[in-house]
Amino acid sequence: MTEKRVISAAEAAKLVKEGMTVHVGGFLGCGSPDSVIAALAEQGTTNLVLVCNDTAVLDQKGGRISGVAPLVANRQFRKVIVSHIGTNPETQRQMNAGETEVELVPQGTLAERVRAAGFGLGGILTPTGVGTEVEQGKQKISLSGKDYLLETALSGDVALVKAKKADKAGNLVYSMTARNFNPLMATACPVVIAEVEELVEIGGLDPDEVHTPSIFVTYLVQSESGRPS
Amino acid sequence: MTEKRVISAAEAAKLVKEGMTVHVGGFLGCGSPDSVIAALAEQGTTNLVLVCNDTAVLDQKGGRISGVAPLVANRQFRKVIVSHIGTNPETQRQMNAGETEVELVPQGTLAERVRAAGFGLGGILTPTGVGTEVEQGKQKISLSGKDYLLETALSGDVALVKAKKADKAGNLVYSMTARNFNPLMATACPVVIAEVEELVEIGGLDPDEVHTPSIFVTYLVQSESGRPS
Amino acid sequence: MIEYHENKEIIARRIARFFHGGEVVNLGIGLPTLVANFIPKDKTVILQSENGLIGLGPAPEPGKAHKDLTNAGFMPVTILPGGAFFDSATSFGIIRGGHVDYTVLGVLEVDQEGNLANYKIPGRMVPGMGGAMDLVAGSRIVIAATTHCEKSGASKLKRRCTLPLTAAKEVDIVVTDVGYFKVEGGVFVLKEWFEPYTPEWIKEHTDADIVLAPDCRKAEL
Amino acid sequence: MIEYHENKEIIARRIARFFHGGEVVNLGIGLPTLVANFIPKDKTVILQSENGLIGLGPAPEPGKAHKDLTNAGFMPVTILPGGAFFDSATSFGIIRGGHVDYTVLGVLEVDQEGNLANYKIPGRMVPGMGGAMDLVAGSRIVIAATTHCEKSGASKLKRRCTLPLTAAKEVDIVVTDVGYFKVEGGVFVLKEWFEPYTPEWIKEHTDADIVLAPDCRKAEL
Repeated sequence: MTEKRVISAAEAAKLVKEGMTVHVGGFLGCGSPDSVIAALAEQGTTNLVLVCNDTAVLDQKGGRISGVAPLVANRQFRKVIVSHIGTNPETQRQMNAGETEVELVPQGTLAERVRAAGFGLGGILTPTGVGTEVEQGKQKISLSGKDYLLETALSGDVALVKAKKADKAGNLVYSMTARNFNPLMATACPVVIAEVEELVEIGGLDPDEVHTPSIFVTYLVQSESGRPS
Repeated sequence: MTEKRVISAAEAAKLVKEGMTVHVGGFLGCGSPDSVIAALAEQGTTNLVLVCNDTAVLDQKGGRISGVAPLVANRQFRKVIVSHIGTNPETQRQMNAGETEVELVPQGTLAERVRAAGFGLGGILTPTGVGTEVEQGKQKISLSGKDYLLETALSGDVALVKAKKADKAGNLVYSMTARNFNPLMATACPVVIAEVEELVEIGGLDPDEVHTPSIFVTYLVQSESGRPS
Repeated sequence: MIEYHENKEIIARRIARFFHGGEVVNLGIGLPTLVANFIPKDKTVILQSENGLIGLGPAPEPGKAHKDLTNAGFMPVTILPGGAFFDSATSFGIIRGGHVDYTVLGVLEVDQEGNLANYKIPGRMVPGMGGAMDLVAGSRIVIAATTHCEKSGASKLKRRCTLPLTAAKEVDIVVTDVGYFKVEGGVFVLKEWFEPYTPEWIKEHTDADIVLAPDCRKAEL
Repeated sequence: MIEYHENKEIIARRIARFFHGGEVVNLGIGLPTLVANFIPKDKTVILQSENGLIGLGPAPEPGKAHKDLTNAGFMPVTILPGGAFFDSATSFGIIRGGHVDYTVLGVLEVDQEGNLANYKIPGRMVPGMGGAMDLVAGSRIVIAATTHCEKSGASKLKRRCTLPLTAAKEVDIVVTDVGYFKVEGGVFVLKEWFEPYTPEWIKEHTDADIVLAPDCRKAEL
């Protein structure tokens, strides 16, 4: 297998350019690619579209900030496509002020839309959201007497994911609930940057335990923040 | 976690009743639940519908038989829904003689249809089969100028799968290419029988390496044929 | 005259009684999380957490939290022996596919048709639905857990929800701090009342149609 | 006069030259499998097998076959260091999602519109499409690998396929034992011819429209 290039977090951030759609793994900050996010915040690129489970935690009083929240605080997103913004009041403020567009997507639908993009499907039919505001503007399809919404694939330009371990070929293994959306985001963009805590030689992973096969991964970044605790 | 009942292959076969739709893992016999299949062949239940990647290998001259082929030879299926019958000439003979109905489904579509059933989706949109006989009778949906076929979920009554290892809670770990359709079949039926080579105590598996979480599995069967080689 | 006092513990206590062992249950953030405290130790209820695990255990001992092991509320948790981790597509496949037996969720409004609103107050609070829409649409049995009345005294059980819905006609059971209701035939069927409340009090203080089940009874909690 | 002799090796040899290292390639059963033999050792081509692995290695040494490690043709194989296993949904997600750079497939008929027929001769041979329809619809570049003529002498390259299609307008490249063609603008564009054949011979013996590429040349193989 060919080795993937190992780049710095700053080099990774440079691959994210103004206007791009960025898929980011993590769930309220658990399993977020924090080093690359920090570099991207430093870089300050704006007008981005975020695809992520949530806008993470921004608690200015409590001094707690996680996941993509630094990028939200920086106003680097023109639009966020997420399932949840409740732990980041700044997102809601920007939404109400008309500064940032917020598209709320049910979490399971978001997962399937991202997977569909990565797996070459045009979309999926889900019962989730039928009879709610989520069905607005969507095609409703009835099968055997049950209604489903047609939810379309959601691809992006660059994916930022976080894994616990990688081999130099780019095979990824995630840790516990830090897995979440990471394997999905890793399929759905032409450029996939995987921040990892531990980098092992090719042959150092059991091929049965690989969660994301190497072909999905473009670059590897050694995590600065997320070394094993 | 609750322990799953460990039953014999013969008891497992008794759960398969005339007329049922049976999802069977395995790819040309690699990763097939051979002990349960042998018991089901012995039991002789007929009028079944098979959902499986293929009808496996039946080479009477060469004396080679694998996977679900014994059930085909026994004429236990009224219908088979598979991607391939080329290595089992008996299937083709039965089809031409009007004895068995054969529905051919592209392999990737079959995988997604089974997964959709297990994961509560009505179906998926795939580009596979557009412009071919496969599109007959199906809804075609155009998204951003590309055509997709709407392929519907494919559920069943009992799934027979094969894993290398299980813990007594029913968590499954597969081995190499014996994984194939097994994790998908295990999601799509209300009764899931997992034939395993090695059964360990609860706590004996790393929760990050589990391929099929225990909640999908109803019964465990100790494999007779497939002990570690 | 009976005065209403919010009592979240009684709600959690009653919901815990639905489980006999072996069920797969997802407990929402907030009030539903309390349910875990009242499941008897001898009953194995399997908790699923939508961020990607089954076999959710209690909070870790002080100092034992692991950054990679949290629940859907980003709180440190543990996993029990025999548990498993998976990605978000699998997690919601489990939920949407009917492999979760019970989901317990909080409520802004719930109505007698089984409609649930719990994710949005337009113009005031828009946290997003997170996994709630999938949980309500996908789980086999949906339990809405709620205090019976608002701080204002208004009933949270309605004839018809006015807030944006989380899901339509999916709620099976409502447990409040005054009683336990089944949603059936377009009404709330009172199955149990909790002291000091009475069926009469409940009818008076609920802005919806209440019918007493034939076997309606006072619950000992 | 040039007489046609089937030569599968030359087809495999030419296709192997498309790869410069790092490509992800799926080789179909039969003729395409031969391609692996001609990939230079210093070029790392990553082979995907649709039954669930990436990093396909050579056949195992005698006696070293493992029952759980086969290719899509049920033959024992090996996996290279850095390879990975996955289920069939992921395998076809990889294929359909465009993560496979090249797929090389056998042919019953291929036409100048890029249509491919390789899975069925109605009434005679109905093996099923297996993974072929997904591979042709999903891979970034589709190479049809075929002897140029039937045993009967008839051309396998057609104006219009008459057999049921595996996929419509997806074939990018056709390599036969007489030359290498691109499918472009509704014709076969001859890019290379293989000795002893000539462009004139190829035009005469192909039942389709052939156009010579501006840089059309004789290939040294």
